[in-house]
Parts: sequence; structure tokens; C-alpha cells
Amino acid sequence: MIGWLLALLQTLLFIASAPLLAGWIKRLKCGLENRAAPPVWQPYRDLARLFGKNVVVADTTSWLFRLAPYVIFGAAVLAASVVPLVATHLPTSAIADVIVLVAFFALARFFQALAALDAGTAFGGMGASREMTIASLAEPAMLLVVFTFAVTANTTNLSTAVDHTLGGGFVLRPSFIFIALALLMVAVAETGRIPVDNPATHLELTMIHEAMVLEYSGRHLALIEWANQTKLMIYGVLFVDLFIPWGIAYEISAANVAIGAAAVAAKLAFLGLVLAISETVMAKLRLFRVPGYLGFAFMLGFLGMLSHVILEVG
Amino acid sequence: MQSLDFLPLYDQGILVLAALVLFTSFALLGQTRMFGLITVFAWQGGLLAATTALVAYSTGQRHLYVSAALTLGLKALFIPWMLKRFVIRLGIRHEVEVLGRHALVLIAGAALVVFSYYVALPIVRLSTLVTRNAIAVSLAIVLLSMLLMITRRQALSQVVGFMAIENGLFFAAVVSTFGMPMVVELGIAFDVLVAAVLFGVFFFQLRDTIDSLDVDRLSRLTENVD
Amino acid sequence: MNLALLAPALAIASTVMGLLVPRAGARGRFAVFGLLGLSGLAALGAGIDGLFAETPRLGQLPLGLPWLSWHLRLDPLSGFFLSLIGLVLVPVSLFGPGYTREFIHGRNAPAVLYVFTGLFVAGMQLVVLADDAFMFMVAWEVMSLASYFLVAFEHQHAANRRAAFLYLLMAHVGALAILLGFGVLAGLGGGFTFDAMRAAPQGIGWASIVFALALTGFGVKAGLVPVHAWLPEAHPAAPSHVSALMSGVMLKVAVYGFVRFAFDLLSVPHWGWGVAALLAGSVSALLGVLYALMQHDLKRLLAYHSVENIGIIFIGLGLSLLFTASGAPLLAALGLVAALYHTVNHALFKALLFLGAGAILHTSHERDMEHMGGLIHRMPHTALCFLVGCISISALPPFNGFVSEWLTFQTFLQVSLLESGALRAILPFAAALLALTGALAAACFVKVFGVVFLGLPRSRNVRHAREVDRGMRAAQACLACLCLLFGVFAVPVVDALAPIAKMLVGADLAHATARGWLWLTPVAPQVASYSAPLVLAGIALAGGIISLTRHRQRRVHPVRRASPWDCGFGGLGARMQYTATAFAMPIRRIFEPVWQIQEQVERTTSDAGGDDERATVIHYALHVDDRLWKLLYEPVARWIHWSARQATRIQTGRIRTYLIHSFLTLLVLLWLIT
Amino acid sequence: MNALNLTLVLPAAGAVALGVVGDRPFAALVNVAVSAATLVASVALALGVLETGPATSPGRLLYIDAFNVYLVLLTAFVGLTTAIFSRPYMAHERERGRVGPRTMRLYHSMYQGFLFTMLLALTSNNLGVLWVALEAATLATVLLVSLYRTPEAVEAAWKYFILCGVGIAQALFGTVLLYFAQERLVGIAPSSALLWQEMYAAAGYLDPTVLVLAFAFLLIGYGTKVGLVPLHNWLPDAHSEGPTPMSAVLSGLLLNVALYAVVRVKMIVDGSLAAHSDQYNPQLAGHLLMGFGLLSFSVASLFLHRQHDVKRLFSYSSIEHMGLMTFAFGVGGPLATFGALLHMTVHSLTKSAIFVTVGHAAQIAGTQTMDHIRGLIRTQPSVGWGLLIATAAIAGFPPFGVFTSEFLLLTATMQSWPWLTVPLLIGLGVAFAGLFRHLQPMVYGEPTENMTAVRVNMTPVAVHLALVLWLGLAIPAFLAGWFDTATRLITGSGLL
Repeated sequence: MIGWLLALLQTLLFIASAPLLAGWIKRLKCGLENRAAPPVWQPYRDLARLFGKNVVVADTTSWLFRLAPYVIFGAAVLAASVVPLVATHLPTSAIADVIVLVAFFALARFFQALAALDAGTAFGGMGASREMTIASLAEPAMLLVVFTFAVTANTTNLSTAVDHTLGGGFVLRPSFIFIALALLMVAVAETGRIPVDNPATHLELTMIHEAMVLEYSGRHLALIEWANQTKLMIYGVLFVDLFIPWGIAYEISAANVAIGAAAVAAKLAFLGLVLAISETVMAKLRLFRVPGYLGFAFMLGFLGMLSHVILEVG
Repeated sequence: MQSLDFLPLYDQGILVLAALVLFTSFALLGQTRMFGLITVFAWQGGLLAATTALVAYSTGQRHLYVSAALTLGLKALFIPWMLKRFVIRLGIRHEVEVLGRHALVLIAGAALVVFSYYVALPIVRLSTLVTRNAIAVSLAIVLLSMLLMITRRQALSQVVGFMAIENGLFFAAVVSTFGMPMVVELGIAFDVLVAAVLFGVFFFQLRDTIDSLDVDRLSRLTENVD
Repeated sequence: MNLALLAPALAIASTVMGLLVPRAGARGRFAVFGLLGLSGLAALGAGIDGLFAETPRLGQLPLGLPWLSWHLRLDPLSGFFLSLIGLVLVPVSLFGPGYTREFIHGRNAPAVLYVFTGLFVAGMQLVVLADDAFMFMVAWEVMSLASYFLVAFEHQHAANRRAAFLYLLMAHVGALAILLGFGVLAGLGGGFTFDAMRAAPQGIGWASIVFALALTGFGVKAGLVPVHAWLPEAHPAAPSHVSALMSGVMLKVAVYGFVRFAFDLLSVPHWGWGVAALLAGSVSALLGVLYALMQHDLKRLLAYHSVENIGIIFIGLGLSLLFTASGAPLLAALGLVAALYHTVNHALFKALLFLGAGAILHTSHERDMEHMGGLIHRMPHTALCFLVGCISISALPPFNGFVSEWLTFQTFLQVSLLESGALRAILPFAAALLALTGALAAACFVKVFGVVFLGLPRSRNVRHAREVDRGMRAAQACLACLCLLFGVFAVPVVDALAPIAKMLVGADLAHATARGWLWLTPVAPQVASYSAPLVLAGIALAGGIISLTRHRQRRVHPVRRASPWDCGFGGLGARMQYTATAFAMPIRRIFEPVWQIQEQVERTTSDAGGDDERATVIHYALHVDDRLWKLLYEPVARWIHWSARQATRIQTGRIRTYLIHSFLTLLVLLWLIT
Repeated sequence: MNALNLTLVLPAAGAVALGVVGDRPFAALVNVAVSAATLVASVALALGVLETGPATSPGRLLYIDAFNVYLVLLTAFVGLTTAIFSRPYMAHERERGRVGPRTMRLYHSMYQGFLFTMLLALTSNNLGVLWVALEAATLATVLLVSLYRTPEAVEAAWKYFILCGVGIAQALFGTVLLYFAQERLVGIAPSSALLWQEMYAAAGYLDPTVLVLAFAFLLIGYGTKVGLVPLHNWLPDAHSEGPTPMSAVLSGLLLNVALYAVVRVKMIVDGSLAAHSDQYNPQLAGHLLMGFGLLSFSVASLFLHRQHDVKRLFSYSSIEHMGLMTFAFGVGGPLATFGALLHMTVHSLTKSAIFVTVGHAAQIAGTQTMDHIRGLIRTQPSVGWGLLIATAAIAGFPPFGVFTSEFLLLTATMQSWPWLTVPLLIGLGVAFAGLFRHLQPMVYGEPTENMTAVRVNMTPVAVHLALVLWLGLAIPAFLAGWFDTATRLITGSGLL
């Protein structure tokens, strides 16, 4: 029972701190671009403001349009509850393994795209079409990452995976280098960041995700934004858990949890830095260059798989 | 294998007749005039009748006399007479069939004789010289008559060829097995008769529908259309 | 066994009823479909009974050959498929009366429909009950023939006739392959009862031949690439409730036949077979979904998705064969269970989707998605059920499609246990293809639901569509609920499939369900676990809490309705929406080589009314065709025509040539024998 | 006056009677009545054989056993149903003025005459008489083929006459050789030397060289009438140009009878070869049959694809099926033979049913050209569905009997010649495609404007199809017993 309680707390912590990560990255980017940066907690303000506003819904839409944000947010929360943030072996982590985790995002995306089509605007259709295309290309790459890791650790369950990496001590695996890179690329694509998408613009040619949420307003928009920030954070934590899990609380105790929290915070901050730098140095790709980008990710994943089979198992 | 001069006289007679029958079928192959064709055919029938009679005499089988008479009446007299009447009524009396590669046909005929001899050879073990040759000869006659049917475009000559085949069979039956059972003989004779009559009917049907007796004109029903 | 026999008996009864009440009014219609429904219930009951029976139920019918009466057998495998038939048949017979109402005044006698539907169902039920080759073939062909008549039901359209012919032709060819397979088995075992075949000593060579024949024969029926061509033609042609039966059940009967051959009749599988099945499955899955993406005829699209899902099923079967051959019965069981689970799932959601398409067709007489849109406002009930179907087929949690696909992935993850390094390196690639397939399927059904039900109506018929009657709604609702139930209560389902695994590969998944109904742990708890009920609860909870916290605010300022913002471009019209073609365009660009694409844009400038105002009309035409037609089917047809022309040369029509024929034949014959 | 003689006398008398009756309105009824009486007689005959086994007539001219008695029954039955069908059909032809009083007299009289010759051929014990009967069958039908006096009809008749005549002449040569071989044996009266019974009994002693030679000629001769490729050329012409009832009986019965003759002879030859297996391959006759059968089967199935005339289409399908049966008899062995016997039955039932429907269809459309026959199901559902289902049956779809026999045949082949099943299956597929690609447009779709419903009598079709369906679902025990006895006669070993 206590376990469940802890799990609930961790989940709450997770989604609560998600906007923080977004704000942090934003701040870093501004810093790198010599711009005056908004405060780190700016995202919280935005969310609060959006929740405060009242909702305008297009009259061409149906109940699905209003249901979607809750489903998206619910999926995000559920996903967050599965990923070990500060402590492993919480009961919720058994609800789903990595594959299911990916499926949660797919579910959210499914409803997002439908909602985009609901209003019947050209933008919505455009966004939905592009989003589904890119997602379906990202999926196999992601799976290969998961696959390689799972074959190494013989599990797809995140907590167990963490155990495996911890238990094995620090092992330098050629396959992990490849798949870590692949995971990063996929994460960028999935969370709609540069070079695949640019959340900051409203230009028809550049936007994918934004095109889908054009019609949303008020709390609906807030939920969607929040869900996206959570998603970004989940990918970050996923990366951390799989490849650099050290410091995470193994047995539950106040000290361990504190250490775990600090560790994960540090690691995420660093990841954020990496992301910010990459986004500043890179330019957005044309839509039809994205397949090449994801194909590269896929190839990395496959290389990881091969190097695992050939070099590590023999 | 015994040579000819040790054979009894009637065997020699049969062999002579066999040779003559064979000759007639060659003659059929060579003959181009309608009337000539029919005449030769009649002669062939006559020779058959003679052979039958000779066999009947030598073996003393009564019923062979009957079939000899039948042959004479049917093959030598009635059918030729009927055919000639058709020729006259169809007004093709003086029609001459142009035969392409006449010599070639005759050589092919000769080859066929050799072939049938070769086919009949294995039977030597179980029969006297006479019967073996009889079978060889009759087989030759059958094949030659088929060759006749193949080379002629005139419906009437095809009929003659058809009848000549029957002659060959009959020759085989008479010489090698001394005739078939009576009931069969009669049945065959009846069939031949009916066939002859029906052919007559068809000559006129043909003339009415395609106003000619040229069988090559009968090529409406075909599959390779393109 | 009597109950099992009751099912086909009732189906045939409905046939007779259909004969007795030609041009039947409502009463006759309900009688016919009522009998079908009863037959479905009987099948369901008998099937479940057979699934859990310790010893297979045997029986015989005084039919068939004098020395070989029809042998019947109801073991877990046939029980499973029998209950599957029943499961789909019941909703379909709910759907039927309403759907066939419009045929009464149509030009085709509905009696034909009733008669052959009954026969069709009876045939399928007898196939799974058959225990000897002769009865199997008879039932199999009855099934094919009856469904042919159903496909050709609306024969005034040339397309339907063509589809029917293609269907029957390919079905026949497939049946011949199966027959040959049986022939080889019977030759080995010296008997036509399945028992004799099982008992037979099978050399690997002959066994492989049999397997190849079975894969071909049942593959044709199941619609594996490249022998799938009939499927996208035939399913749209048939009336929708029949399409639901064909796609939902008939393909499964083909799967049954394959399983019966590969796992039961053939004693020891070779790992090569597994690879073959896996390959066929992967190719079918990927190509199926890619072709589906390019369709804008709703029923055609669904048909292509059948190809895809059959592919997924065969992937599972292939893995199972692979593991059986390499002596890992537990994993073999896992693969088999995954495949069978997906079988039942596909039956459910594909039937649901076809019924939905039928409902739309019934009320709007539209099959072309480009003419639809906004139907969610006109027919909300159908829309909801259809949405459930879409989520399920896109393999999204917590619905049923996801569970089976997840199990398949779990099986894939165990390939590290195989001894062959090559396979270990290649199989992940297949898994990645499967992932790609799943994602593309999701994209495709976003397109379907979005274009058909959302946005603005694109044609008059659709604008005036009305919700369908109670029976048809009930049918869809029933299937939708089943989709959810099979998704949420995965553990009991896996438990139920255990006897089949035990019978076929000698192992069951006790450990998979060891931790109670909440937790599905296919390999081991620490390896992977999934709890569908909690997922459902979690999403509901999270979403629910938020919406409750906003309750007050919603009361203060209610949601305001306004015309869409659309980045400020005003004047939204139906023609400005993304069409199905447009939606799939990026994917078409990316996977271009897969299809045979003809795309032309012609602009005609008509100068109506002077130079200043000349309108430019741009006409855009796009044709996406199946490459396999050119690669496989047309050459065969051409070859047959060529040889036919050659053969007919001997029939010259000139009698002297004929005489030469017989003359030469005689000479040759004489020469031969001496 | 026992059933056997009655079976023969009735049609003969009927022929004469109808010749007298001529073109009276009740001629068709007389025709039906005589056929019915013949059927009754043959049923009695069949029951007799069923009880007391094989029987010979006094004088041993006729011989009846399980093999030919069921063919007799079949012939009488199809003869009756076809007579029933020919009533409305010929009446309609009469209205269209295609036939006159004289031809009607000829038609009815010859119809019975034809039945008589076939029954005689089946029951005759004397191979010579068998030959005479078969030749007479040609003579009886040749005028019926040219009944319509169109150029095509006359041409077809002429080809039929010449080709079958030449062919049958070869058969006579073969018969003479048989007689020759038999007659050498001591202790056989020349009068009884040609009796099949005698020969079969003495087969072991007959000289194989002569018999092989004889078989070659007999195969060519009777094979021409069976319609084996490349001797088949007359068959499609004769079937397509004559009146449809004739096509039905030609296709459904005459071919069977000719095949029957071949098999009877094969039994003797096999006996002799088996006894002299040191110098000859005992399977020689069988191999010849297999070769011809396979050739006919495959070539005919290709021919199906290039047809334009509906009756030609189905006559080629007849060639295909005769090829299949010939092949089966060639394979030998109980299973194949059983299958072949069954196939004889179901094929003649189905094929005659098809010709009945096709005849009506041609009258509906006023032409036999398939391009002008469209949408039969709309114009006259009974005909359309009859044609559709009958064709499905002939294409070998269960639950119809044709499938059963093909199933047996295939499995028998699989046991003795596994690799030959491949061409067989390909051929079946090709043949099916050839049939249905032509059939479907005729029955489905929209009818052309010049199609009008006619007065039809589909009872024969229904009865035939019902029987075929019955045979497909379950072969009744007595019939199975029959076939088995026949199989025992032919191959020496049975199945049951």
C-alpha cells in the first residue's frame, strides 16, 4: 500500500516538474542565442493562465474534440507513473513495460491527430498527416533501441532494466553507444523539437505539432501543452534510466530518495543542455528530409542490434 | 521359313490374289478419273469375292460361299453401280482430280507396304506364311486407302477410299481367320450397305449447301481463328 | 458433439427458410437471421465446450465415401475456431435484417443472399469440425462456392463479376494445392482420416512439400501476399454483413487449416518452415498496410487491412514454428497464443469495422471516403463503435488489438535464445517491420476516422445520412464491447487459449497468468508485465480528476462555440479539408517504389467571357495500382492464352488434316509397340 | 421374354413405331413412353443382376454383368430424361421452322434407333456385334447431326461420318486380329471365338504380339469415338451443330459406350500381357491409355479458353472429362477404376443436364454464340441458375459427385504416379478458368435486348443435379456395391 502511495507521489512529482525542464531548456537556448531569457518557471505561468481562460470550441467539432485533451493528458500521466524517476520497484512500474510506454504515446498521438481533423480545417489535416507519418517512421527505430536493450538486459521492464545496468556495474557496450544516439534522435522527433519540428513557429511550412493544436484554447490547450512537457521529460528520464541510472534510490529511504532526486535533476539538467546546444546549432529539416533523419536513427538502432549479436554475444 | 514352291496350289492362288488386290489399291491411288476409280474399286471387290470363294473351297466352310456371294453382289456390283449413278447425276463424270506430287504419293504408298510388312513380321512365329502375308497385305491396303482419302479432295473419292479400307479388313478376315462368324459378317455387310446409301444422301446435301463436292471447302468449323 | 452439429444444422435450416420465403417480408427476414443467430450461439457453446474438454469429442456422419464416412472431431483447436465463428455470427445476424431490408425491392432476389449465407456459414463450421481429408475438402469448397455466389450477388456491376471470378478462380487453385497436400499426407499415412495422417512416418522432404502446399493453399484463402489479389476485390463486392463474415471469419478458417496442417498433422516442424511463414507474414503485413493507406474506397481499405492482420497472425505462427523446431516449447506456446489471440481480435474488430462501413453504405450509399465526412454528427452511435474498432485495429492500449501485438513482440524478444546467430540478427529486423506496420496502421485509421466521421460532409448523401436502426446499432455495440473486454481481460483469454497450446506444442503459459487476473506476464514477471485493467483505470482516473477539478470553472463560464479560427483564414468549406489522398501523400512520397503510381495533372484554360476573366481548371488524377498484377498475375494469364492459341492450331477445320492426324497416330502407335 | 431382351427390343420396336407414327402430335409422347418402358425394363434387369450376378442370354450373344448393367441403366435413364426435354425443345424448333415433318419423323425414329444401338453395344457379348453396334450408332446419328441442313451442319455431319467411319474401321481390323489370335487356340468353336467371355477366360493363352497389335487398332478405332486427342476433331462439330437433345445423348452416353468398349478390350489384353510379362510390359495397355488420357485432358482444357459457341465449349469439356476417365482406367488399380466408373456416371448425368440447359439458353437468346447470351438469371432464373450450378458441378466443386470421383482419381494417381498429379491439378485449374470465364457473363449481368423467355422443362436438370448431389454427399450402399463388383471385374480386386 505504501508502495502505491510512493508511486503516486513520484508520478505527481514527475508531472509537476515537467514544465520546469521545458523552462530550463528554453532558458538555456535563450542564453546560447544571447537573448533575454524568461524565468525558468515561465511555463507554470503559462499553464496557469491557460487554465484560467475559458474555452472557445469550433462549432464544426464534435465531442471527440473535447474528449481528446483529457485522454492525451491521462496517457501522459500514466506513462509518467511507469518510469522510475527517483526510485525503482514501485508497483506502478509493473503496469507497463517500455513497449506499452511507447504505445501510450501512440494513443495520445492518435487522439491528438483525430482532434486536429475534427474541426475540418486544412491546417489540422496537414498537421495530423505529417505527425502520423513521422511517428510511424520513428516507431521502428524506437523499437530497435528497446529491442537491443531488452536483449542485453533480458527485460523490457524499466525497473528491472535499471537493476540490470546497476547490477552489472559500469560496462562499456558498443551496442549501447549506438542505441543511445538512436534514442536521442527518436526522442527529438517524437517530442517535436528542432530539427524535425519547431514548436516556436506558426509558419505553415514548418509546423507539425502546432498545426494540430491550432483550434485549442483554454484548459484544453493547457492540458495538451502540459502533456507534451511531460512527454519530453519522460524521454529524458527514459534515457537516464537506461544508460546512466546511477544514483537512483534502490531501497526506499528518505536519504536515498533525496539522493535519487538530486541525481536525476542533475542528469536532466545536463541533458537539457545537450538538447539546447543541438537545437541552437542545427536548423530545421525540410519535411521530406525527415525520413532520412529517422532512417539514420533506424540504422543506428540496427547497428546496435548487430554489434550486440556479433560483438557481445558472439 | 518354307519357300513358295513347297506350298499347296491353293495357297499359291491366294498369294497371287493378294498381290492383285494390293495392286488394285495402288491403282486406286494412281487413278484420277471418277469412273476409272470406281471401276478399279469394283475390280477389287471382285478379287475379294474370288479370294473368299477360293478359301471356302479349300477349307470347305459353307458360310464362306455366302459371304463370297455377298461380297460379289455388294462390293463388286451394287456399290460401284450406285456410285456411278451418283457420278452421273452429280455431273462429275468427266471430272479429273489434279494430284499434286503424284510420284511422291506412290512412293509413300510403297513405303507404307514395307512398313506394314515390318509391323506384321512378329506374327510369323505363330502362323503359316500365307496368313502372315495376308495380314501384311491387308494392313497395307488399309493404309493405302487412308492415304487415298488424305490425298483426294473429291468427296466421292474419299468414299471410295473408305470402302477400300473395308475391303482390306475383309481380306484380312477371310484369309487369316477364314471369315468371321456369320452374324458379324451380316452385320458388317448391313453397315456397309447403309453407309453407302447415306453417302449418297450426303453427296446431295453437300451439293445443296456448298454446291460442290470439294471437301476442302468444308472448313467453316475451325478453332484457329486469328 | 451434438451441439456442435446443431450449429451447421441450424445454418442449413436458415438456408431452407431462405428458399421457402422468397422476397420475404420482415418476418421471413427475421426468421432467416434468427436461425443464423441461433446457429452462432450453438457454435459458441459447442466451441467453448470443446475448448475446455479434456478429451476431444469424436463423431461420424453417414456421409462421404462408402469406406470413409465423415469423421468429426471437436478438440480445443477446432473448438476455439468454432466459438470464434459463433462470436462473430451472432452480431452479424443482428445486423442482417436491417441491412438486407433494402434488397427486398432490389433487382436481385434476396433469397439468393439468404440461401448462400446459410450454406457459407455451415461450410465454415463443418471445416473446423472435419476430421478427415474428404469431409474437409467438401466443406472447404462449399464455403468457397457459397461465398462466391454472395460476392456475385450484385452482379449488375461488371467490377463485382470480375471480383467474383477472380475470387473463385484463386480459391479453386488454392483448394487444389490443399488437396494435393492431403494427397501426399494420405500417401504417406495410407488413410484419409487425420489420425492416420498424424500417425504416418513423415520424411522431412515430403513433409516440407506438404508444408509448402499448405502455406500456398491456405495462404491464398487467407490473403497472404503475393496471392492476396482476390481479397481487396471480393470483400468490397459482397454485401457488408457478408464481408464481415468473410473477412472476420473465413480468413480465420484458413488460418485454422494452416495451424491444423503445420502444428497437428505434420509431426516435426523444420525451422525453415518457421522462417517461411515469418517471411510471408512480414511481407503481407507491411505491404497490406501500405496498400491500405492508398485506398479511398472504405471497404477496399478494410480488405487490405485484413491482409495486414493475417500477416501479423502468420508472424506469430512462424515464430511458434521456429521455437518448436529449436526445442523451446514455452516460447512456441507464447507465439502460438499471440497468433491465436490476434486471430480472435482481428475477427472482432474487422467484423465491427465492416459492419460500420455497412451501416454507412446502408444509409448514404457511399463507399468512397472522398465523399464522406462529418458523419459523427449524423450517426453518433456508429461513430463511437467505429472509433473503438479503429483504436483496436491500431493496436492501442487498452483495447484488444494491442495485447496480441504486444505478445508477439514479447515472443520476438526471446529470439536471443535461438542458436542460429543469423536468425538472431535478422529477426529483430522483422520485429521492426512489425512496429512500422503497427504505426502505419494507426496512421491509416486516423485517416479513416478523420475523413469519414470528422470534419465537414463532402457530399449530399452524407449530409443527409441518418443513424441506422436498432438491430444494426446493437450488433456494432456488441462487437465494440467485446473489443474492449478482450483488451482489458487479457489474462482470462490467455488462460482460455492454454489448452490449444498444450495440445499443439505441449506446453502452456501457466506462468503468464500466475499473478492473477490483473497482471499479464508472458515470460516472467521481471521480464515484462502488462496490466490492461490498471491502464484503463489510470487513464480514466487522470483524465477524470482534471475534468472534475475544472468542474466549477466550467459552470462559471461555459464553453463558447465559434467558427474555427484556422489561423485567421476565414470561410471554411468542405472542399478545403484534407482529403484521404492528401492525408496519405507524405507516406506515398516516402514509400514510392512500392506501388505503381500514375499521377497526372492537366490544366485546361477556358477563356469564357473575354480575355480578362479566363478560368484555369486544374484536373488531378492519381492511380495507385498493385505492382504484383504486372509481376505475377498477368504473365500467367498471358502464358495460358498463348498456349491455348498454340493448342487450337490443330483444329484446322480441314477434314484431310484430321485424317492425317489419325493416320499418323496409327503409324506412331504401331511403330511404338513393335 | 426376359428383361434383357426387353431392354433391347423396346427401343428397336420404338424406332420402327415412330417411323410409322411420323410427325403426329403425340410422337414426342410415344418417344417418352418408349424410353420410360426401356428404363423400367433396364431397372428390372439391373435388379436381376444385383441378385443373381452376371447372366448370358441363350445363344450367349448377350452378356450382362455389373460393369455394363449400370451403364445400361444410365443409358436408359438419360435417354428418358432427354426425351422428356426434347419434347418442348423440338416443339419450339418446329415453331421456329428449323425442322419440318419429315425431319421430325427421322428425328424421333432415329432417337430410339440410337438408344437401341448403344444398348446393344453395351450388352453384346460378341466383340464383332459390339463393333457393328457402334458403327450403327454412327450411322443412326449422322443424319441427325445434319438435321438442320445448314452448311455448318452438313459439314459437321460429313466430318463425323468420315472420321468416325475411318476410325471404326481400324477397330474392325483390331477385332479381326483378336479373332485371329483367339481362333488359333484349340478347342474353340469359330462361332464362339469372338465372344468376350471366351476371350477373357482364355486371355492368358492368347498371343501377346497379336493382342498388342490388335489393341493399337482398337484404341485408335474406339478412341476416335471416345474423342481422344488428336482423334477428337469430329466431336465438337457434331455436338455443336446437331439438335441439342442429340448433343446431350452423344456427350452423355455415346462417349461412355465407346470408352466401355475400350475397357472391355483392355481387360483381355491385360490378361494376356500379364501371362507373358517376360516379353511385354504388362502395363503397356494402361500406359497407352494414360498417355492418350492426359493428352486429351490437357489439350481440351486449353481449348476451353478459345470458344465462342456455347455448345462447342461444353463438348470440349466432354473431351476433357473423357480424357480424365481414360487416364483413370489407364492408371488401373481399384481406387482409380472405382473413381473412373463413378466419373462415367456423374459426368454423363451432369453433362446431359448442362446440354439441356444450354439448349434452352440458346433458344432464349436465339443463338449459340456466347457473346450474345447475357444475363440469363434475369431473363429466366431457372435456366440461369441451372446452368450456373451444373457448370459448378462439372468443374468439380463439391458437394457434387464430380468432385468425389476426381478426388478418388487424384489420390489414386498420388499413390502410383505422384508427379502426374501436378499436370492433372494444373489442367483442372486451367479447365475451370476456361469454363467460368465464358459462363459468368452468360448467366450474370444485364440481358441483351433480343433475349426472351421460352417455355422450358427443367425437371430433367433438377433430377440429374439432385442425383449428382446425392452421389457427391453419400454414395448409396447398393451403388457402391455395384461399382465395387465392376471394379473387381476390371482390376481383379475391390475396395470394400
